[in-house]
Amino acid sequence: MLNNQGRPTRPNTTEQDNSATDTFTGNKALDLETPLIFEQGVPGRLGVDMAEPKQVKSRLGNTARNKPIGLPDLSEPQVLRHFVRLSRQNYSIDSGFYPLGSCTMKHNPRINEKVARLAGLGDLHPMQPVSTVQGALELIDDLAHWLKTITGMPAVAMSPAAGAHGELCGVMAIRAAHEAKGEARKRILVPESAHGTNPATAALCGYKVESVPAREDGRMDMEAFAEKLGPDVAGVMLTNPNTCGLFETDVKKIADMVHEVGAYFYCDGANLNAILGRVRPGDLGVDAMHINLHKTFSTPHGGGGPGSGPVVLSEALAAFAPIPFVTHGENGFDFVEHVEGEASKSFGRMKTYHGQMGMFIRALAYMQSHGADGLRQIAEDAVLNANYIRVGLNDMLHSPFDGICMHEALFDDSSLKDTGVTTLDLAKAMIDEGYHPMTMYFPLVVHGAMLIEPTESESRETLDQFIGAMRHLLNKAHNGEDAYFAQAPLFAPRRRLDETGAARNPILRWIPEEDSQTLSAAS
Amino acid sequence: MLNNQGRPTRPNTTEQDNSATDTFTGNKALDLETPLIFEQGVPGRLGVDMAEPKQVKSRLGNTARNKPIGLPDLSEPQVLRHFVRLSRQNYSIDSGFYPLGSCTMKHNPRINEKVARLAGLGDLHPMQPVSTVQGALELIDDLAHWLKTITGMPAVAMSPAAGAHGELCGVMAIRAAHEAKGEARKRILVPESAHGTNPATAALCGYKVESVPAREDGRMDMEAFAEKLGPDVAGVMLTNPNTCGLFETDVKKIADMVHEVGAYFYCDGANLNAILGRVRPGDLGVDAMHINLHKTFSTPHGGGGPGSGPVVLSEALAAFAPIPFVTHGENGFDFVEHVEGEASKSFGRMKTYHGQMGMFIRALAYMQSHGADGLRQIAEDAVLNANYIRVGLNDMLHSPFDGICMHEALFDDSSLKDTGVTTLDLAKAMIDEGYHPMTMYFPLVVHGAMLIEPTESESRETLDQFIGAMRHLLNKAHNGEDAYFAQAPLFAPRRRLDETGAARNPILRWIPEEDSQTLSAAS
Amino acid sequence: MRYMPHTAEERVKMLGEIGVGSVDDLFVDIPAEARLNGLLDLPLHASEMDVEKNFRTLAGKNLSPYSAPCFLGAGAYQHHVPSVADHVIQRSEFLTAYTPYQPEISQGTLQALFEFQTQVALITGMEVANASMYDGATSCAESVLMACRVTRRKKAILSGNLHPHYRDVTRTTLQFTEFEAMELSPVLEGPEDFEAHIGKDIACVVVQNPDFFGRVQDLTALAEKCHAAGALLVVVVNEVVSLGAMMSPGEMGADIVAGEGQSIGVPLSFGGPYVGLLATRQKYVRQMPGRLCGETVDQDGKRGFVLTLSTREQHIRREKATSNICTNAGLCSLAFTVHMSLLGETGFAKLAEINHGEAVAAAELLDALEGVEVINDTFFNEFTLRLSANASDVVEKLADKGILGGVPVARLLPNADVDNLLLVAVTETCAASDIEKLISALKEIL
Amino acid sequence: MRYMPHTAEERVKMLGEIGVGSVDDLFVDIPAEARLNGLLDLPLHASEMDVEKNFRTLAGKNLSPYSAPCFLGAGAYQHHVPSVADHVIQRSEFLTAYTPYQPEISQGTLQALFEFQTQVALITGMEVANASMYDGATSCAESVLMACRVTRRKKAILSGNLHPHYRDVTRTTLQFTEFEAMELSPVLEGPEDFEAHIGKDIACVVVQNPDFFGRVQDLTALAEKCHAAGALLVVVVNEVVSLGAMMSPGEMGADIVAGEGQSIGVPLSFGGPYVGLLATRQKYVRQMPGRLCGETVDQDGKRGFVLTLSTREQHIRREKATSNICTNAGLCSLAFTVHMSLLGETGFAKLAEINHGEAVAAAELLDALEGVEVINDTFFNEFTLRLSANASDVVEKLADKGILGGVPVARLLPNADVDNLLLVAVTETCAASDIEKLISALKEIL
Ligand SMILES: Cc1ncc(COP(=O)(O)O)c(C=O)c1O
Ligand SMILES: Cc1ncc(COP(=O)(O)O)c(C=O)c1O
Repeated sequence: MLNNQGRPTRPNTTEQDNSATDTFTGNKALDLETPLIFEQGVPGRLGVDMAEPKQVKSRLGNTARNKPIGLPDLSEPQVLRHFVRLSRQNYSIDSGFYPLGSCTMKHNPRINEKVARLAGLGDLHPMQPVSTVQGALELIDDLAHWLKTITGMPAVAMSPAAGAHGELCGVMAIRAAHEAKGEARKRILVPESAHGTNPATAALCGYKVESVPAREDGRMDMEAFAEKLGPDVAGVMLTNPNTCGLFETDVKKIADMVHEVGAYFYCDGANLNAILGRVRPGDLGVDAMHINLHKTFSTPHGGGGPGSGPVVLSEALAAFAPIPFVTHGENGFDFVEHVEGEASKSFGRMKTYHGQMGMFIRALAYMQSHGADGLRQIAEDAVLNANYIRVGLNDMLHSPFDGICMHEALFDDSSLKDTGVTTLDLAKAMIDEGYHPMTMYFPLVVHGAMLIEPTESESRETLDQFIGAMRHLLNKAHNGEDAYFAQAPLFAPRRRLDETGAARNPILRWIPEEDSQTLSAAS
Repeated sequence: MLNNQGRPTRPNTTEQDNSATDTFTGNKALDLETPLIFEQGVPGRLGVDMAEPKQVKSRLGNTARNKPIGLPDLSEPQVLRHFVRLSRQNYSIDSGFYPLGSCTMKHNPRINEKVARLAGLGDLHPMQPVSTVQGALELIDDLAHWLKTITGMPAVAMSPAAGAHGELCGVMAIRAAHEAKGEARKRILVPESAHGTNPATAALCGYKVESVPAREDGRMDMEAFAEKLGPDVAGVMLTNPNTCGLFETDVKKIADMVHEVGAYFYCDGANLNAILGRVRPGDLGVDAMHINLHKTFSTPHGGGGPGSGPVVLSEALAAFAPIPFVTHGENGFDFVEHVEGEASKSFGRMKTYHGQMGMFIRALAYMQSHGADGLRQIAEDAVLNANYIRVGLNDMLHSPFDGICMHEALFDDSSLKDTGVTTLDLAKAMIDEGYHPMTMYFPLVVHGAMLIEPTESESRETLDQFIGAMRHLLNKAHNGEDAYFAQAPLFAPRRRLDETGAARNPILRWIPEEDSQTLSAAS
Repeated sequence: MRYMPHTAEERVKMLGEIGVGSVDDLFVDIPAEARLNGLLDLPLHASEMDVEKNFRTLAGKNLSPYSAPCFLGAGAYQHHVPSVADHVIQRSEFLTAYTPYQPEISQGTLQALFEFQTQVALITGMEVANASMYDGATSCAESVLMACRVTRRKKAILSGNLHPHYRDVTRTTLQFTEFEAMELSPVLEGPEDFEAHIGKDIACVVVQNPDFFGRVQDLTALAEKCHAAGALLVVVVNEVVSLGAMMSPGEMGADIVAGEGQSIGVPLSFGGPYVGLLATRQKYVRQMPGRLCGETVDQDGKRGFVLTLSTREQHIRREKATSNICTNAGLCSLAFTVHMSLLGETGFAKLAEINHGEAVAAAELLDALEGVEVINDTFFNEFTLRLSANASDVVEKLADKGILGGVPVARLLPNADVDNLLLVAVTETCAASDIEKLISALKEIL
Repeated sequence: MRYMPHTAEERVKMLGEIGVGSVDDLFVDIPAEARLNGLLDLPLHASEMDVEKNFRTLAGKNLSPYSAPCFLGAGAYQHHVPSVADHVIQRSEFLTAYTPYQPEISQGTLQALFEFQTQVALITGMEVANASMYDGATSCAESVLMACRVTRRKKAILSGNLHPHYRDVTRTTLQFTEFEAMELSPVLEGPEDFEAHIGKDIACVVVQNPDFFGRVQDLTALAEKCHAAGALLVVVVNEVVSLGAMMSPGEMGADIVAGEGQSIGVPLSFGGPYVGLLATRQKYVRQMPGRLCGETVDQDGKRGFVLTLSTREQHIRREKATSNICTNAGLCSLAFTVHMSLLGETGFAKLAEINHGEAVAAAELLDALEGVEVINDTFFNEFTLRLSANASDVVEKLADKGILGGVPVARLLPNADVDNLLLVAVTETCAASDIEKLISALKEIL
């Protein structure tokens, strides 16, 4: 999560004499630099051996290439070393605590990686005859069963590629349902605290987005909501537990009110982790909810993706689900791939093929590993850990909302007031302590927000050490050591980066020395 | 390679004020500490889920355990993070240049790791009926063919587990051959520059070891050799190219002389990389030579092993090869597993099963990838790179022996004289520059030796940067900056370690607080 | 459960510190009547060993294209992925990192993204590329939206020979917006006629190259026509290996390139996850959807990389964002980058040449068979056969013989009159023996 | 070739800098008459894709124990290796590091070794363990040499029920030394009689537990007898999982434990590489072979680890070293350490209990078959069957049915009268259906 509210994006360049600690190579023992891959090539080097091409008469017509592309040639060991060095400049869950709120950075089991690569799974072509992929269809069907059971919903659309894509799926289903009834509703209500994808999605579906403010207790303001609700409202997009880490206590009432005006209840399921096995969204009146397999069900984030965002649907919306989907046919499993027959109401297709199969495999392995008992334990331990952090810090950091939280603990920056230290500074000092910072400046409803999501994977020792380190830093902040924070991080592969400069004069690709002037002129 | 000749093993503890750069956690951004695994357990945590055991009547007799073992209980994410953090404290070929002389630290291809794990290879049980492992036997037979062809030798013993184990195999074959002739020879000649495993092996075979000095040009002193040679000499163990990185120019003469007195010529093949496809040891009169698959053929070193040390044998020694070995039977491939029949002269068995199959797979994949053309190129590029480094440094570092070297460049410490900087100091400063140091203080025939083996995998840019960094450091040394060296390394996960203390009061295992007094008293 | 560290005892202690009596007290905000008391009706937790067995069993019910001669394409292609690529993406630090929001400890991901963007820009012949989209089809749809924003026009022309799924996805994406897609019909022979449709209201023309039937064409003239009318040319490439042999879309005058990057580094994986490519001209960059990584310097003046121009994105701009995309195809783009780095200029060209060579040779052999006709004049590594029988039936019969013989066109274009057409892709993974098997099986079947 | 970076041009330049005219000039020290001019008579270089295909073809010619019910043991056991173990050993920094000679940048390997040593000491009930030997058999042989050094005696008694290959390797290793092995004959029923042989000249008695036939016994009395005679007791354990259920050798009075660690973390891999364990009492540590890792501090006072006591080793002591071993089983010991860390006290005990439970249940079912008799009174997870037919024939017939039914004793003891004996191991990997398959196949065959 990233936001620029009140966040300085250009570091103050400090004058420092580094000569004593500089090295000739720029490396520092195991902190190893590597130039851009484009700066390492020598024409004619080979990273992949191949047989000689067949000599044939070209069938490329008049399209054959006659200019070089400009890619660098490297050998295999160079490429491997380059990427190993790069990897070592990253933080990761495997290396340490990663309490990035709203992102559910939990343990990513390796067995999931292994089974995703099995011959007969990882290598299947999407367009094989269905008779040759019965195991794959069974797997998708199995996963759908788990998702429906966990959420208490009757249907699920498997193809969305991530959370935002799932939102699009859900809101499209909502719009298709309204249109099927001949209704042309105009507005979608979205709480202020919502993730940016919610309003962006609603807009993509042609809806006007109306923001609903939060109450003092961090939940949606019911009065404001009631006021905005009306017959031209297509639906509400509510995150539950919400992005403040709180359960929307009025959720059932909200559902009822929404249904009363003939609208639908979209639930952003990013925070499903908190309630697994403790409550089923279907029992709360939800009509559509995306599930981030890459959060709740631990398919790895991979530095930004890929994800997978299946959407569970209520009876009311099920018929509008996108193609393709798996059915049980006479000769085993089958696929519905076109908007016709069973799928005649489908709002269409969202992805080239059937969905993020690689993520399905991992998520199903994860679910099977946990079982009904483990899934419930996930929610319990995730919430336990978040509250443990909350009470471990709330005498030093201000919680904007009182009481028990769900899977993440939210603080604001009011206790940093007058210290000269910002949320951003604190985050950068956490980096030096060996942590990935929490989510900062989100949700927007809280000033200088710090959203800490420990997940269920973390041990008590880890939480204790984290709490200790945070208290240590907060003490430093209160002791007037703001200079310490201003210079942080000191030990990371890079110090603070000039983000303003990057945006002002965007350099988005490498350009060969000779060409760089031409292109920057063109821009 | 490690030696303590003239090497300070206890650092001078420096007084430093680290408070400005210390963190609460002890971590420094991506440099993450992890306690011993024994310090992280909580009884009852689980790292492996298992079904419940069957309730049966014990058949353990009176041997059932009734005391705890003392292992710590951890969850899977804790264990994974622990070892990922540990790994990040290691240098490796994948991270950078690793010119550790005599160790042939070349690129370790990942395809080899992949094929070693294929179902039907990585999971075979050694005692499967031979009818069910025909592919495995074919693979061993293939590899044997490559090894014999590369070395020009008629036979190969596949089971030795590493270089030293191969030496044992070879020298045992030599002794068995002498005994078969009713001869009881007593001595083995070994050049001074030999690796420690050579004399240790000879001793294990009941031989007296006699050391032969080196000539001014770094080769074995032929006069001294002729003097020591005699009818009670069982054999000579010569490394070729030798540990000074030089080809033994008199090798054929040596072989002839050895054979003349009825002795055998054992060649330490650790440096085979230098001559692949350029000369076959069989054409030099060698009777036995081990091949380190974990050097020349790139099976990964894995932090110290496992290795694999097949031994090629001349006609004279072939009959004495250890069991088991693969033969071509009527129904395909077969195994000779006992000292009888075809193997009646075999000197015995060296390993529980058939050898390091996992390494065979990797080595064969490596050889197939290179082919006859690539193998020769290996030798050429390895030697090219070593000489490139030699000429890049020899105006600043003294080469004890003149002229062209083979796959490694050897320097002594005479150019550091009066700088206050030792070979060890230089090595530690190289660490800060992002390099793994060269082999130090070996071979023993050279003072303060630095043995630099770049291997064929390294690009010219890497060599140039290395040469530049070395020249930079040597300049520093000559500029009186010995203090810089004394404190190095500064940036590694640990500064210099107290090796003397470790040996004086050996702590070889973790001991629970309560017990530590008891056990240290017992020691 | 092996993934959760707390013991029962620890949980009790921690609840104590929180000041609640039981775990149920942490869930009091859930309406009582909705709370689940028992367990979900699902199996209990399973050991790693059993989970692995389950998936081996499922895998055993599929025909692996690795063990069968495979001629399937239609937008997804079997290529050899170098082991280094799969190794790199399994490095903990790449695999288990989130989006690089903290650049100081994410330079690995960021530099790799910058390299990805550059590679995509280079092979497409464009000035800039983003850090990936979900897949080729979504990238195509987003390109149309982008073209509409850039031109402030509302109508896109979709070539009839655009992959039908790309058309579906684009139509689906546009349906509730103010924009609209004009879909042309597939053309099996001769050029498509765009000219008639390109008017002043057209935001863009979307054309695929090689097209759905495998044909390749020089789009330069089309680009000129588009530009003359103030429209953009969007070129879709779903077999990126073709760019190793062909003139780039950029050279032909494309304004946006929407690509499927799967062929480079990404396993087939039954259709996903893949990696969408999106490249364009520098001047349109602020209308681009998706993440962008840019170069900058740190406080010490060292070069470094950050996510940039995020004012285009949903987390800043919310309903005014260029797209709702957040999570993209991160790790797949890394696999792409590693594979492309291994190939380099020389290897990428050679890979393309091999693919073309194998395909041309196979096409000649197939064309010589009775009941088989290659309908393409031009192609790269995939072409369309007209069979003397229903292609779906033939494919089933081939599957019974353990051969994945191709994709029936009718599977993707069910209502067109194309029952006997078969798409056949031939890549470097097809051995001579594979082609022999296909030919002799076809002889038997037809 | 993809693994070598130099281009032809670069080679020429570099030769120029070296000051030679051609690459041949670098090889002038090789006697002219021995120089190879042409290429070796071997195939030319191959692509990664082709190499992978070659190995898939070879693998296809074997019966994978993963896809067949597998009851093979005799010193190597099929166990489930957690995926984390294999992941960790593939981390570049562990996989591609050498022996940790530079401790400042090798703390990962070193700390893991220290943990390995501790784990081995704990499970064997000994005070110290080394950083690994090649495998169980070489560890056994080295233990005998060590016992001879410690006691300054020359003779070792080898139990008749020691794994025959361990006996072979020990005999082979001793044959040219001043030491000698007295080998007892296998004993199928009742205890072995060591007493008669343990005299003042005996350095050690070597006994395996569970023994080759699977039987387990309390060795306490034997240990006392050894100690009374000034001899050491060497206990061999080749199924280390048994230590999760059994009294440790240390508790029974062992002086040296030689083990095969394969069962924990290491794949079967057709017999190697495995990991030899060697543990002993602290007072014998200076007579121990192999590497040792020790704890110390660095210049800043931080705890760290180094290789230590290397004055025992060949690189320092040369012909006077305790052993010639150098490269050991590094990465396998790491896999062991990771797997053991995952198991922990609780998991290790449970794994042993499951193995024992499965074996006992299977033994009962098998014993009930006609023509099958379990000859063991005691066992852990492996036992010996006396069949009504030749065991090798039965095993072949089972293999024809896709079942790996056991190891015929005669394969390892060819000259003993044991043709009908079959070793059967049952681990946690054997499903109920596997045992059913074995039973019904045996019913058909016998
Ligand atoms: C609350 C919330 N909603 C939606 C999303 C979007 O999900 P994705 O990134 O998978 O598209 C996120 C992701 O950060 C989120 O935190
Ligand atoms: C010259 C030489 N001989 C023998 C050996 C021993 O080989 P291994 O470590 O495989 O036992 C080495 C290893 O370092 C060596 O360099």
